[in-house]
Amino acid sequence: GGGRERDQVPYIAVVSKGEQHDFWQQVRLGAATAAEELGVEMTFEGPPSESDVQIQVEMLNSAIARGPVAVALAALDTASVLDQLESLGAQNIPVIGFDSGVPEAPAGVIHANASTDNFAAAGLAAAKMYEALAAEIDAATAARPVRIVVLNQDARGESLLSRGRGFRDTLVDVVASRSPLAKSDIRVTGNPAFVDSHNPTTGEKLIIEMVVPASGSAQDTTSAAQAVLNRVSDQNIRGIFMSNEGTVRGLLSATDDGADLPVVYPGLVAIGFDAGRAQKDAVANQYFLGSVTQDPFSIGYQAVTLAHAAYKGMSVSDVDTGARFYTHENMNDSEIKGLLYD
Amino acid sequence: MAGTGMNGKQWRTLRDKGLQKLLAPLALVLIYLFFGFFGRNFFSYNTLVNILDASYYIGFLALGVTFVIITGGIDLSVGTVAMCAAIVGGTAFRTWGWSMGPSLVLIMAVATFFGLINGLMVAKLKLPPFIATLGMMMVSMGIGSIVSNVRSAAFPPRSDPSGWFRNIFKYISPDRVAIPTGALVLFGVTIIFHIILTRTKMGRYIFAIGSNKEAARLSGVKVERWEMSAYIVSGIAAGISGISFAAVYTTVMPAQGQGFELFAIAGAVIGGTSLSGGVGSVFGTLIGVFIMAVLRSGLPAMNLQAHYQTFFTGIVVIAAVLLDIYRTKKTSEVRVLTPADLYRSDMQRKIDQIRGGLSSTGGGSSEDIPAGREQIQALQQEMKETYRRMRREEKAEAARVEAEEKAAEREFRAMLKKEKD
Amino acid sequence: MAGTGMNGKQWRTLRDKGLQKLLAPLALVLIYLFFGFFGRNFFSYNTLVNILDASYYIGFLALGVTFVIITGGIDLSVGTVAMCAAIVGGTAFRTWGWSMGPSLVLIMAVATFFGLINGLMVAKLKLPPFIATLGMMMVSMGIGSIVSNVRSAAFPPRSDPSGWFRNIFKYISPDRVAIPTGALVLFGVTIIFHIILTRTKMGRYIFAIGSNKEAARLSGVKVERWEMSAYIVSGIAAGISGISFAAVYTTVMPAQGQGFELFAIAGAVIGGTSLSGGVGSVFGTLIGVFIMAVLRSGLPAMNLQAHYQTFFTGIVVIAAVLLDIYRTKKTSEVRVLTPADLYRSDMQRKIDQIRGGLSSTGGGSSEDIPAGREQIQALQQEMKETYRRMRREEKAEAARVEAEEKAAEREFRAMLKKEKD
Amino acid sequence: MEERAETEEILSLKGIEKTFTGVRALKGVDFSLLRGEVHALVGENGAGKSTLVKTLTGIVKKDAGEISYLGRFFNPRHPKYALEMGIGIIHQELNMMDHLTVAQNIFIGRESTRPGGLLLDEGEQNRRAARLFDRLNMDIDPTALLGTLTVGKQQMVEIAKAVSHDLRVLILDEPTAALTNNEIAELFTIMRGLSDQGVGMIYISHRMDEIGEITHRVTVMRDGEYVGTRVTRDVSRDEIINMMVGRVIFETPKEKSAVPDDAPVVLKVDHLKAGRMVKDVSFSLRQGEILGFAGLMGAGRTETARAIFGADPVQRGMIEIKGRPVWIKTPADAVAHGLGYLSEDRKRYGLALNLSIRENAVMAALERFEKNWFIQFRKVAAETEAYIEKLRVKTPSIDQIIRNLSGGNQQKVVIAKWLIRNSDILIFDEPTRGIDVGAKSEIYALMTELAEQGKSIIMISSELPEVLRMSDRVVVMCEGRITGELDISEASQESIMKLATMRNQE
Ligand SMILES: Nc1ncnc2c1ncn2[C@@H]1O[C@H](COP(=O)(O)OP(=O)(O)OP(=O)(O)O)[C@@H](O)[C@H]1O
Ligand SMILES: Nc1ncnc2c1ncn2[C@@H]1O[C@H](COP(=O)(O)OP(=O)(O)OP(=O)(O)O)[C@@H](O)[C@H]1O
Ligand SMILES: [Mg+2]
Ligand SMILES: [Mg+2]
Repeated sequence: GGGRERDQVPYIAVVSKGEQHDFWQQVRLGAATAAEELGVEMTFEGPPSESDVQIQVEMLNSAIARGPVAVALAALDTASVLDQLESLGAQNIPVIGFDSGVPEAPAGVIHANASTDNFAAAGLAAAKMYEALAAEIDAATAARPVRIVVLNQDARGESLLSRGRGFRDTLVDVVASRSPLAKSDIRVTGNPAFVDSHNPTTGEKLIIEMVVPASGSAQDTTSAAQAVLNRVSDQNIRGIFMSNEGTVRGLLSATDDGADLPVVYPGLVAIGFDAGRAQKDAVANQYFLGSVTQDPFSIGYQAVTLAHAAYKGMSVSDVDTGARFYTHENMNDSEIKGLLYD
Repeated sequence: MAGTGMNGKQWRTLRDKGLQKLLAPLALVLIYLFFGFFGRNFFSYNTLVNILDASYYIGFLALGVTFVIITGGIDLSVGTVAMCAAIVGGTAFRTWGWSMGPSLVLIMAVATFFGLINGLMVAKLKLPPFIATLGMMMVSMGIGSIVSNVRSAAFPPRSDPSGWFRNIFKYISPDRVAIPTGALVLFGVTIIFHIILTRTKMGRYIFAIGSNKEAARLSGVKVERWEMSAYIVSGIAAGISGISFAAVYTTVMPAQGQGFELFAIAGAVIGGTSLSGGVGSVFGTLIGVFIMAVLRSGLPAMNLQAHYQTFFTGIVVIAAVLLDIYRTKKTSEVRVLTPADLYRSDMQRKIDQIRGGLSSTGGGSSEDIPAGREQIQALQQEMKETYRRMRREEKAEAARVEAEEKAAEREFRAMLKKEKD
Repeated sequence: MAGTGMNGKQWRTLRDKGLQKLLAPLALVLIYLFFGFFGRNFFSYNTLVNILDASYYIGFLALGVTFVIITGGIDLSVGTVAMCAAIVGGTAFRTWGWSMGPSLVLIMAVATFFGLINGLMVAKLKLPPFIATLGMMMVSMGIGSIVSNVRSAAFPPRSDPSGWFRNIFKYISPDRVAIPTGALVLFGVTIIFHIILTRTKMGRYIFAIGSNKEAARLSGVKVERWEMSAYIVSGIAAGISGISFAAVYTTVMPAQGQGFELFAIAGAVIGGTSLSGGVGSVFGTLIGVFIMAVLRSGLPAMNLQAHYQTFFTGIVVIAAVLLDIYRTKKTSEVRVLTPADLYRSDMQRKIDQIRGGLSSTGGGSSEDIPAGREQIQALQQEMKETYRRMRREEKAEAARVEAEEKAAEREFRAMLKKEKD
Repeated sequence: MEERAETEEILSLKGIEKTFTGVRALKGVDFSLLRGEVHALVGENGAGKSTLVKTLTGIVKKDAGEISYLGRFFNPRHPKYALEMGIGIIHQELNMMDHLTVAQNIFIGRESTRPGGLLLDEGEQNRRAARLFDRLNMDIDPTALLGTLTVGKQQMVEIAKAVSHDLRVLILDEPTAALTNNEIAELFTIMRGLSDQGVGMIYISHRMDEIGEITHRVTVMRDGEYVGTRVTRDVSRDEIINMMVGRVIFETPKEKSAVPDDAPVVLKVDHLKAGRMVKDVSFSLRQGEILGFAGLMGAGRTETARAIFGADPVQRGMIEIKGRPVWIKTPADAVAHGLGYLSEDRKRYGLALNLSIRENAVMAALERFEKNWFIQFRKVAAETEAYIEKLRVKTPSIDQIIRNLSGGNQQKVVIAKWLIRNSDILIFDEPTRGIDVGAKSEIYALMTELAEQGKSIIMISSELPEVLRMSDRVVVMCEGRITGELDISEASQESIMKLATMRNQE
């Protein structure tokens, strides 16, 4: 057993899904702040990319071997950490999920979650997208359908899947309920991982296209974005939603940091996700209609706080860390400004 | 035929040498046209600019690594070195408050330093290049993360006063037309590297080392110094690559760059640089890089799902090198001269003589010329027919012999088999 | 001195051969102990299991790639082939409804098939291994994504009836003690591979091909077949690696596996396999893999951030190979016997004779013994002094010659310069 | 050659010592060289000749001993230093860069540059090379890639390169091994010119007649030791050989064929055509026969052998072994049909240099030692030991790495390989190239013994005395065709040369 002498400072291991994006840096900051306030020792680590499952498992393994009093985990993939979760359960070490948490974990292992509801967060963007394009969508015909593209980084990570689906489903629902178009006028196409059986796939007036770049590399996201932009006028693409920082960057580098958007593709509605300096600039300059932001600092802060509470034996429950839609108008408001990191 | 304007020998030389060199550029053009016709809006200025944009960072890496490959070495660290240097520069700019100029200089300095260390390890400590640069790949990846504290480095946008450096690689005019100035930089560097490789001592020694290191050493070439210099060039190129990456993609992430080296090496190899050293050219490398860049931008334009891209890139890499092997084999293959061939070259000589006679008489008696012309034409006609007949006969004979041999072989094998039982 | 229990020659042989081979294992033990003393909770059973767990997938790859490297080739595709095979198997299980047994067989079949294709490209089509397997890396990455439809493949958990295969690599007893059965598989495969390499025709031919392919061919060795077989072994090993990955980490992502090959190759090289072919052993490779695995588990135990790991792994890769170069240089260095040395070994022999005489008389007259002892001591004293004096003189002489030679060099250069002017 | 007037010593070596792992290559060797002298250095394979001259040029570091050059102590630490001091060497192995042009090879390290010194002046360099070739009376294109030249031409380029330096001492380590007779004559002319200019030359060769022709003095080495120095004029060939091996060797031509007239034909080649060189070759080989293949360099003998052996593709022609037509597409087929091939370039085509003697010796016959999938190591060791002893290979053990053996001993290992394979038809391509007299006569004896045992041998050789001494019958080739066949009783140097120069009339 890897139990740790209790006379030392309690140690909480935080294993995240990444480290390099500004988003994760903010999570780490929150976690570190909480750890300092609580007087615990904390380590924060995550694999270099979201496909490095084995590295995350190894990180979790060595974290457990170091004898933590509690673990906060954002699993890349729940199935791959089942053994570890079981062994944590057997040692009575509480586990807190954060960010996308540990979906479908075996009952009783995860004490609480500090996470964003990704499905709902992307839904915010879908609603805004409809509002911005309502006139055109309402007037869409089979001869000249309106097309909306969703750029989604990988078709595998659970949280990104939720965002893609959240945007897609919410848009379908909103359009079906608020516009003259019926559900049967909508068609969802593109990457098969994002086309579910319950989606309408035969409509002719509104086309929702799900696009996934070859990889998360800057070059591939950029050329995927460029390929979409090339079709804007031909296919009457009216809106683009990018579900994470990586795809936002792809679009920005294909459009000179967004400056091309109003000039070369006038009227095209772009909505992003998360923050980061380049994206904030794009929103502030109104190249983007707006973006959805989560509260990464609070995610990290809450994760460690919950972990500490669980270690102390207190009962803990899920915390929704929330998401907000920001535009150039509200991005300097005090309650949103705090959420925008770079 | 060859008669017009270009004699047979010139034509053959062109076919053997020129065409061989033209094949890669030709492939590039063909692929480009293919995507242009079948891809959606591929023939746009924007796409061209994007292809160029996408080719810079791999392009510079590939140019640099070409030097190393010609020495018979390999540099696996180029990608991570470029990204490490870029992120160090970005951190200097953003976190340490340096201004843009010095930050760019820092990028170049860091990358060159890594090149120097690679060179020292390979040339002085005699580490195998593969392993030395593999180690350096990991080291530079780690250093990038350590220096930046695992934070990504965002370079300033164009609107920022410090964003001027982006114009080096892409100038956007006030009326928003993008001018791919980076292509000029890329071509410029290619030309400089070409001159270094072909016209200077350094280049000469780099080829010599790659061809036969021991011989170079015994000839008094300071092998260590020049071998090292190739790695330094590779480092310098990685520095430029890092800057171009920052200029085009704005954000540099830590622990990035692994995998770039493979594309860089693939580019060099597609362009005809031999991994066993002693052979290569930076122009070839450039073509190789463009082929990959066109593919990578072209496949999404064909609406092919993203994952088909890697697949096709792999196929093209293999096909390119197969083609190269096939074409060198073809040109070095022995063409056996049959009596028919001898007859034809004989006749050709005769005709050439007559023609020579005609032109040497120059403005002589004007009656001779039409007569000569006729004679030539008659001879040519005769040659053609006889040659065809002879070839036909020879082919029939060859087929007959082959069939007989085959039959004999079958019989023989059957016999052997029976004996065994 | 050497006199006790082991004679000088035995000792020298051990030093020259044994120690050299022991150095890598020794390094492994030292690194392990280091982390044990300075890391947090490193000396635990759990950590050991973690290290083993983390070593399997790279381990199998490295064993397979060792075969290819010994032929003088390289296999860059092992990582993506392993992951592609695993994801195809996972898709078969999860989506096509196959049961676990056939799915595992499918994994092996797919990986072996890729190995076969690599072998065909290299051995038959004569593609350079680097480029053939680089292309195959991309192709296999693409195929994995295409077959799985870019979805990750989750293998069944332990609780599932189909989860039995996980016990092959890690058995968890009912009272939750993890038993690293995979280590047995890894050792087993290593032993089998070792036997193949050293005791069978295939292994000997693989070495022959790596040492001089043309000589092997002209000796009637079916070079193509055996070269191909090395790539097939590499494919088979990749298949086992894929299964072990699935067993340990459950989920296989599409487009994964790039970068694994570098660690596999690093492991082989740290273990003493030479990239120029003809030299290598799978046991060495195993040690190399363990060194990297210990590092990877050990650095976090020292509370070093993940990015220090890549850094240190790089340093260790370089250091290991440097050490190897240094030690082969040391052992192949010749100690020149000077007159002083000859004198000493002469005297030593004399002393040994006397001593031998003493002990052979055994319990003989007890007076002889002290006298003999004294004689020996006197001789030893004399030997020591004379040897020292001779060495001193020899050194002085050598220094004089060198000084003169240096002076002459200066003179020569001056002379040459003058001649030129 | 006539007596030298000069007696000024430019180079003297005293007590040179060098030890490699397991081999003490030089045991206190002395040597001296006079101005303008051509000094032969002879000795059996592995005597240490190459090693000695390498210590002079800084390629090998001497362990002990003194070198004095122009009256001063001299210790070259780098080949470049030696070259700058005026000591040049033509190596035994070719040491040139295949991918560079001839001119680039010659002037490597001394390139012509344009004004300013930064850029190279290729044109000027080519002109310099052309002038050099003119002066040396060589016909070589300076712009050709070196790799496309024949071995002989490459060797000439190397000679030209050495000569182009301003030298006081020139070392030639078996320069004639790959040269035609014409080229050898050219080389000797060049050497005489250098001698007149006062350049001292060390000339290493195994060809006794060359030594008599061109050298002033001879120094003999044996097993790393200095044996003695003689003035060439005053010493007989047998005496030198005696010094080298410590015994007298007689070389006389064979009188008549040892093969009975009714001996069965084991190999019949009918209208063989392959590659660029082999145009039309037909001959037959009988059991127990040694069939000499004579011809000038480039006659296509090696390519004929390679084509028969399946190493190069055949375009046309039939091969019959023991009366049966066979289809040999790869060397493996040939070996399976009982053929064995000893190539003229053993390092490139004959041996795996970094494997042991044992591994090389059994490489062609591993199947024989296989039992239940595994190789029987004891049997391998026993058999290898037996042959190593029989062929008198000088080595500490059968686990010695081939690279560390001298040329002659390496050649014996290649022979052992085919003996262990038990091949019936052996093709020996220049079996004694670069091999000393002692080892040579051992190999001759061995071939005779093999033929007596009923094996059939094709011996390709460019040395006519060797052909005349060994063959039962001689086949002569010229330009890819068989131009004649002579029974040994009617063969002579003259009759062979006549056939060897009988060009095809067209
Ligand atoms: N680098 C080396 N390492 C180990 N042994 C060597 C090395 N070079 C030469 N030897 C050994 O030193 C001895 C002398 O070799 P050397 O090449 O000088 O002989 P040689 O007289 O030139 O023979 P040959 O006529 O065959 O060229 C041989 O036994 C050889 O095996
Ligand atoms: N692969 C090749 N490509 C081009 N030329 C070749 C090749 N192989 C041989 N040659 C040339 O063909 C000619 C015939 O060579 P070959 O070795 O068959 O002659 P040979 O009679 O055996 O002479 P040698 O005494 O040199 O062995 C030579 O001039 C040789 O340089
Ligand atoms: Mg020699
Ligand atoms: Mg030959």
